[in-house]
Amino acid sequence: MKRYFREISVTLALGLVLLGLAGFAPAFYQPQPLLSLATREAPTLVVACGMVLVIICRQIDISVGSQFSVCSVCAALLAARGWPLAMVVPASAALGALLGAVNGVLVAGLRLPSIVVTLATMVTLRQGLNLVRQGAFVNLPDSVQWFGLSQAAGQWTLVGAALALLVAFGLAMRHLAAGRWVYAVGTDAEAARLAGIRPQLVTFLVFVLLGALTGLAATMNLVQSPQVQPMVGAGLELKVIAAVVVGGVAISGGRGNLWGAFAGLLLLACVSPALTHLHIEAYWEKAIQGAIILLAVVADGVRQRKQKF
Amino acid sequence: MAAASPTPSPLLSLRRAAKSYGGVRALRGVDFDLRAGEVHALLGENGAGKSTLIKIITGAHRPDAGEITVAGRTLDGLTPALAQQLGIACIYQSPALFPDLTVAENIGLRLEPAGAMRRVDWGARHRRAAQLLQQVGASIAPAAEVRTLSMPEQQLVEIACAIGAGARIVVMDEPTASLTQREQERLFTVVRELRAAGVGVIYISHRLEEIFALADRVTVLRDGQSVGTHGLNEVTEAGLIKLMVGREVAQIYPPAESAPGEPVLTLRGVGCAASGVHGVSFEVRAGEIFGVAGLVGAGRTELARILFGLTPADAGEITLNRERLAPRSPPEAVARGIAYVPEDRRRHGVVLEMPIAQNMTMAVHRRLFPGGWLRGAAEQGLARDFIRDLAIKTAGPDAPGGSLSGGNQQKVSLARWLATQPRLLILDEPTQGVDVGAKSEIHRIIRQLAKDGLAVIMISSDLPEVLGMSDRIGVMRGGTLTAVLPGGSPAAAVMAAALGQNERPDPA
Amino acid sequence: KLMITMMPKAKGNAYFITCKVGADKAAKELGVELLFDGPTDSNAAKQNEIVENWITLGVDVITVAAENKEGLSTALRKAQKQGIKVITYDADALPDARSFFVNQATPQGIAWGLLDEAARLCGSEGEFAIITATLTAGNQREWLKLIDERLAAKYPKMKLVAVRPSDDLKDKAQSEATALMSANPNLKVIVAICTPGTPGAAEAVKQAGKVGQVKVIGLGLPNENKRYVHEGVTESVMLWNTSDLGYLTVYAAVALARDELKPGAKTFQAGSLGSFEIRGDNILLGQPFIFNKGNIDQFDF
Amino acid sequence: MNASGSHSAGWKSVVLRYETLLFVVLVAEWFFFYHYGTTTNRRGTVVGFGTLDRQFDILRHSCEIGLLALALTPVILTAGIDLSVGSLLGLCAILFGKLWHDGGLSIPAAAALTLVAGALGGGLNATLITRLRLPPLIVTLGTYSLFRGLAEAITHGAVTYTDFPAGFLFFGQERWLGLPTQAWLFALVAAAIWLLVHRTTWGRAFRTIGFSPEGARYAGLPVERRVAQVYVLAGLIAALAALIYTARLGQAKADAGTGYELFAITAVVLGGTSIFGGRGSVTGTLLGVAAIAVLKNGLACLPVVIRLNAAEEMSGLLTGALLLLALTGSVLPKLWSSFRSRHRRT
Ligand SMILES: Nc1ncnc2c1ncn2[C@@H]1O[C@H](COP(=O)(O)OP(=O)(O)OP(=O)(O)O)[C@@H](O)[C@H]1O
Ligand SMILES: Nc1ncnc2c1ncn2[C@@H]1O[C@H](COP(=O)(O)OP(=O)(O)OP(=O)(O)O)[C@@H](O)[C@H]1O
Ligand SMILES: [Mg+2]
Ligand SMILES: [Mg+2]
Repeated sequence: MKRYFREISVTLALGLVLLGLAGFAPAFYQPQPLLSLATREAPTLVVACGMVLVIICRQIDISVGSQFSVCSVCAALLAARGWPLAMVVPASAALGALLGAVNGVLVAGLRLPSIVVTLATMVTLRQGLNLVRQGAFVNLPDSVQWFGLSQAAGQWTLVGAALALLVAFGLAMRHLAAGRWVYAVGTDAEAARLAGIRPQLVTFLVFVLLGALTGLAATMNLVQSPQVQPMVGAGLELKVIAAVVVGGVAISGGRGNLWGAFAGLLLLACVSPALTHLHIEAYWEKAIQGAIILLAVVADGVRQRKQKF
Repeated sequence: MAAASPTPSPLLSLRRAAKSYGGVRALRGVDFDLRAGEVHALLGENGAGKSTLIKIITGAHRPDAGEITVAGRTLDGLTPALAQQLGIACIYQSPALFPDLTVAENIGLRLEPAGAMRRVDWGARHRRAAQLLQQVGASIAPAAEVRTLSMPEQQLVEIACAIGAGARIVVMDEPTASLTQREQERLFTVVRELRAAGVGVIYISHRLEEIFALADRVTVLRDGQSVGTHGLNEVTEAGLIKLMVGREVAQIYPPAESAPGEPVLTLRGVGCAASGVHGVSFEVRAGEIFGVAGLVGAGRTELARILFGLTPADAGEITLNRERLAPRSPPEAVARGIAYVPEDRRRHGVVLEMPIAQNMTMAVHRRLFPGGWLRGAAEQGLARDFIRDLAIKTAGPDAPGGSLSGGNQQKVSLARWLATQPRLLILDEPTQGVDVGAKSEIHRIIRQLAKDGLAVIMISSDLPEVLGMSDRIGVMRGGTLTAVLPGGSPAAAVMAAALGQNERPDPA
Repeated sequence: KLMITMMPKAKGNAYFITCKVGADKAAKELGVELLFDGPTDSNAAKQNEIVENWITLGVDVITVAAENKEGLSTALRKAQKQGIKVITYDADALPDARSFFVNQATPQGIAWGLLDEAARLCGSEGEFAIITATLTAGNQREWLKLIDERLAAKYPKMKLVAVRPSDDLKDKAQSEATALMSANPNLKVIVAICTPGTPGAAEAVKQAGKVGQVKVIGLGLPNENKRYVHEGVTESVMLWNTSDLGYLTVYAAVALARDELKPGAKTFQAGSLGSFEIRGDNILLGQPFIFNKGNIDQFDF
Repeated sequence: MNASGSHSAGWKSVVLRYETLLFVVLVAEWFFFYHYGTTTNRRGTVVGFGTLDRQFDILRHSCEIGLLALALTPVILTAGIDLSVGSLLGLCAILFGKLWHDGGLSIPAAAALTLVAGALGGGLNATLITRLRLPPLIVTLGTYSLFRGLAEAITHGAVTYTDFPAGFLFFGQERWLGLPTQAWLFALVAAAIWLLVHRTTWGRAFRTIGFSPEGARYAGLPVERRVAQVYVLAGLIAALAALIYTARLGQAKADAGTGYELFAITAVVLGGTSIFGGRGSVTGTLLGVAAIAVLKNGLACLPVVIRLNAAEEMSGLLTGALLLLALTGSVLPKLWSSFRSRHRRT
C-alpha cells in the first residue's frame, strides 16, 4: 500500500477531477466526444509506455517529439506514394527503432548522459527535417484514413490498440524477467552487472523500444487526418515526461509503473477539455498544467519528508 | 606448505594475475589457488590488492595479464555472468544490492535462470527468499525494500544469495566489518557449513582472531604481490603481521594516561522519534574516550546523527561546555566544535571524485579561507601535513579520494575532522576495514587526541577495540543507552548489557 | 541584380508557402534575386535576428509579414536608416518603420466577412465559438476585437461562447474543437480565424458525427479544405489569393527599389495582375474571396 | 588556469585540453566565416560576417542566452538543472512591462522589482528542491509550465508592452564605449560568476554537492542553503536577461525567451560541464556560448546557406552535431584505452 502511494494518489486526484466535472459540467460525459478525446490521446499513451521503460531505466529521452515528427513525415510520404498501410506501419516503427537505436548506442555504448544526448538528437532531427522539407505539409490518400475502416471502427481500433499495448507492457514489466531487469538496471547498473544482467544491452533496448513505439504512435496519429504537418510532434516530449512523472515514475530510476503513468496521462489530458467545459479562459491552461505537475510532486515530497525524518 | 586437506586439483587457480588502475599497479603477478572444502583467508594491508584480486575472480574486472583456471577450465574473458554459471558467488565489501527492490526480488534476480522472456513467479520468489534468510538466521521480511535495511542486514541478504546460488566458490570481502559478535557467530556457522559441503571459501578480513578461528590456509598480499601461502597451523599472529606489513607491529592498545577533566558533553533524556532513539542520558568529559557498544541496529549511529544535527533531537536536553546545544543541521554542529567521522566512508566519509586536499579542507572552509576566497597554498600545506602525519598512502594531495584503498580513505576522513580542531570528536566504526598497521596508528592518534583534552565518543562493533580503548563504555540496546560500564570491564558484561539483562549470549 | 527578401511569419505555414509561389514568379519575371526566410514557428525575436542578418548582408528591399507590430519595428527602422527599403505584407509593422503595406484585405473585411457568414449560417442567433492561432498573434487580436464590436452592435442574439488557441497546429485545433462541441451542446458554428484551424475544426466535427449540426467556416487554403467542403462539413472558407499577395509584394518591392513607386501614388501596376489601388500607404490586394462547394475545385493552392 | 577548479594534475590537463580544443574550434570557425561569409554588395560596401557591425550583432544576440548559460553553470555543477529559466525570462519581461506601463513605476523601480521577482521565481524552485527534496528536473519542468502560464495569464496572451523610453532602450540597442551596452553587463556578470565558481568556497561547495550531496552534508557543508542560492541566483540572472531582452526588442510579450533554456543548456554542456555535476568551468560555458553564436550568425552570412534559405535549420543541425561530437570526443580516449587493453590480452 505504502509502495503504491503515488499511483493511488494520482488516481484519486484523477477521480476528483472527473467527479468535479460530473458535478459542474456533466456535458463532459458524452460517449462520442470522450471517444474522440481518447483517440487523440492514444498515440501519446503509446509513447508514454516506452517513456516509462526508459525512465525506470534511469534514462530520459527528450527527442521523442522530433522522432515522432520524422516518423510521421516519412510514413506520410510512403503512404502518399501508395504503400499499403500494412507496410507503412511497420516501416514507421522500424524507422523509429532506428532513431531510438542511435540514442541507445550513444547512451549505452558510449555511456553518455541521456539527457544531453537526446537534447542533441532532438535538435538535430527537428532541424534536419525542417531543412529537408522546409515545413511542407504532406497530403494523404483517402485510403489511409482510419486504416480504411469506418471512422468509429478506426477510433475503437486505435484506442483498443493503445490500451492493449499498455496492458501488455504493464504485465511484462511486472511478470517478465526482462521487465524486472529494467528495474534492476535503473536501480543500480553496477549491481545488475554483478547479478549477470547486461545493463548496457538493456539500456540500448529500451531506447530502441521507445523509438519503435514512437514510430508506431506516429502512424496512429497519421490515420486520423488527411494531412500531416511536420511540426506535429512538437512539445510531445514534455507532455509525455510530465504525464509519466506525475504518475509516480521516479526520475532517479527504478521506481514506478505503467498504471501510474496512465493515470498521470489521463489527468493531464483532462485539463484542456475541463477548462473548456468549465468556461475558464484558455490563457490559464499552461499555468494550471504547471500547477498540477508541481502539486503532484509536492504531495509526494511532503509525504516522503514526513516519513523519513 | 602443508596441505590442510588432500584434494589434488584446486577448484580455482590464478597465475601471474596483474591489474593496474591508470598508473596504480594494484596487482603485479599474483599466484593463488583455492581447494574444495577449505576456507582460504586473504590478508594484507589496506591497498594491498585483496579486493582487486577477488574482482578478477568474479569477473567484475578484467586482469591486464595472467590466467584464471576454474575447475580445470582456463578462462579467457570471465564476466560476472560466466562466473555465476561456474558457481562463483561473492559478497562484496559494500553490498551490491538493488536498494529500490524488495529483498525477495534481489535474491531472485541473482538466483533465477537467465531467460529474458521467462515468467516471474512471485510466490516462489518470496518462499525461496524466506527460506534462505532463515538459513542465515536473519529476521528480514522478504517484501521489505532493501533501502530500508541496515548495512549488516544487507550483508546477510548477500550471504543468503551466495548460499542460494549453490556456489562452489564463495568469496567474502570483509563480511564481518559491520557485524556484531552474535551475527558474526552466525556467519561463522554458515561458513563452516559451506566448508563441510565441499565449498571453497575465500575469506578476507583484517581481524586476525577471526582468521585463526575460521580459516584453513592464508595467503598474504603485500603491495600487489603474494608473499606466501601458509596453513594456519604453521603461523603465529605476530608472524602474519610481520608478513603483511614487513615489520613488527605491537597489537596492544595505548594506555589511558590522563585523568578526565570537566564534562564537555551532557545528554539528558535525549530522543528522536523519527530515528527510534529515546531517553539517552550520559556525559563525556574532556580527555575521555567514551566507547559505545551495542548490537547491530541498537541505534548508535542514529545517536551520532542526532548529535551532528543530521536528525535533530525532539526530546531531552543536550549541553556542550555548559551551553545548550540543539543542532538542527551539520553546519551548526560543526560551528559548535563537533566532529563526526561517519561509518560509511565511501558514501559519507570522502567525496571520491575530489582530490584528497579538498576532501581534507572541506569542513574548515571558514577558518582556512577567510572571506570565502580559496587559497591554494594553505590547502596544499594542510593536506601535506596530514598525509605525512597519518602516513596516508597516496600519489599526492591532488589524487582523487576514490583512488585510495579503504583504510587510507578512512584516514582522509579522520584528517578532515582533525583539521577542524573539534571539542567533541565522534568516531563511528573508526577502524572498520582498516588493516592492523593502520589500526594501531589510528588508535594511537585517538589516544593522543584524548590526552590533548579532546572529548571522544567512539562507536565500534569491534568489542576488543571498545574494551581496550575506552575510559568508559556506554552500551546501547533498542535505541537507548542501557548501561555505562567502566573501562576494562569484562567482555561478558558488555555483551550481557547489549543483549539485555535476562538474555545470555547465544553460543551458536 | 536587385536582392529582395521576403519573410513569412512562419516558414512552414502552407499560407506562406503559397505566397512564395507567387513571389518566385514575380522575381523571375523581374529578374531579381529573392531570398525567402523566416522562423519555423511564429517568433518575433527570431524575425528580428533574420532582419539584422539581412541588414548586414546589404540587401535592397526587405519585405516582412510582422508577427507583431512593435517587435520588429526597431530593426526595420534600422534597415531604413541604412538605405534599405522596407515593405510589409500580410501583417503590418508600425507605419514609420516601412514605406508601404501590401494589404491583402482590411481587417474589417475579414472580421466582418466571417461574422456575417456565421450569422447567415445560424440565422443570427445561437452560440458560436472561435479558434485562433495563438493568443499572442497581433492580427488575430485585431480581428477578434472587430468581431466583438460588430457582434454587440449588429447580432445581439448571437453568443460567442469561447475563444480557444490552436498554436497554429491542426491537431490542437481538432482537440479544441472537440472539447468545444461537447462543452457547448448548442454550438452552431465554429469560426477558425487561422488557416490550420479550419481543417482541424472540420475534422473534429466529422469525428464527432455532428455534420450539419455544427457548421465550420474560417480562413483556409482551398486544397486543405476541399474534402470537407465537398462532404458538407465546412460551409465555406474565406481567403484572398495568397499567391497573388506574394506576387504583388515582390512587384511593389522592386518598384520601390527602382524609384518607380513613390509615396503618394494612387495606383500601382503589377505585371500580369494589372492595376491595384493604393489607399494612403496601403496597397490593396482586393476583397477576400469566398470558396464554397461551387467554386473550390477551380483553385489549386 | 583555474587551479582550484580542477581536481588533480591529470584532470586539470584534461579540462585545459578540452577548453583549448574548443577555443581552437571557435577560432577556426570564426576565420572560416570571416573568409567565406564576407562579401561586397551591389553598392560596393563590404557586408557580411567580416563587418564590425556584424560582430556587434553577434554579441548583442548572444547576451540573453549567454546570461542564462552563466546562470545554469552553477546549477549544473551541483548536478541540478533548471528548465524554467526561459519561462522565467518571459514572466519577468511581462512583469517589468506591467509594472512600468500599468503600475506607473519608473524604469529603475520596475527593473528592481523585476529582479526581485526573478529571485522569487528562483526561490520557488529552490524551496521545492531543497525543502521537499524533489528532483530539480521535475520541479523546473513544472515551473517551466507555470511561469510561462502566468505570463500568458497576466497578459491574457495578448498584451504587448512597448514604447519604452530611449534611456531604457539604450541598454539593448545602443553602444557604450564602443561595445553594445548589454555586452558590458554580460561581461560583468560573467566575471562575477567566474570568480564565484572558481575562486570561492561557494564554487567549491557547488562542486562537492555535485559529486556527492550526501558526502557534502556529512562534511558539514550547508548543502540546502548552497543549492537554494544557486537557483535563486539563476532566477535573478534570468530576470536580468529579461530586462536586456526587453530593451533589445523594445517590447515585452508573453512568449519572450521561449526555448532559450535548451540553447543555454546546450552551451553549458558544449563548454564541457558535466550534466552529472561536479565537473566544469565558466570559461568552458563562455566558449560554448561563443561557439554556438558564431556558428549561427556565421551560417547566416554564407551566401550558399542564404540562397538555401536555411540558416536557422543549418545552425540548429550543426549545433546538435557539434554537441554530439563534443560528447563523443570526450569519451573516445577512454574507449580507445579499454579497447587497446582488451586487445593486448588476447
Ligand atoms: N577503481 C580504482 N581506481 C584506481 N585505483 C584503484 C581502484 N580500485 C583500487 N585501486 C587501487 O588499487 C590498490 C589496491 O586496492 P584494493 O581495493 O584491492 O585494496 P584492498 O587490499 O582491498 O584494501 P582494503 O583492505 O583497504 O580494502 C590500492 O592502491 C587502490 O588505491
Ligand atoms: N525512521 C526510523 N524509524 C524507526 N526506526 C529506525 C528508523 N531509522 C532507523 N531505525 C532503526 O534504528 C536502529 C538504529 O540503527 P543504527 O544504524 O543507528 O544502528 P547502530 O547501532 O549504529 O548499528 P551499526 O552501526 O552497527 O549498523 C535500527 O534498528 C534501524 O532499523
Ligand atoms: Mg578492500
Ligand atoms: Mg552504526
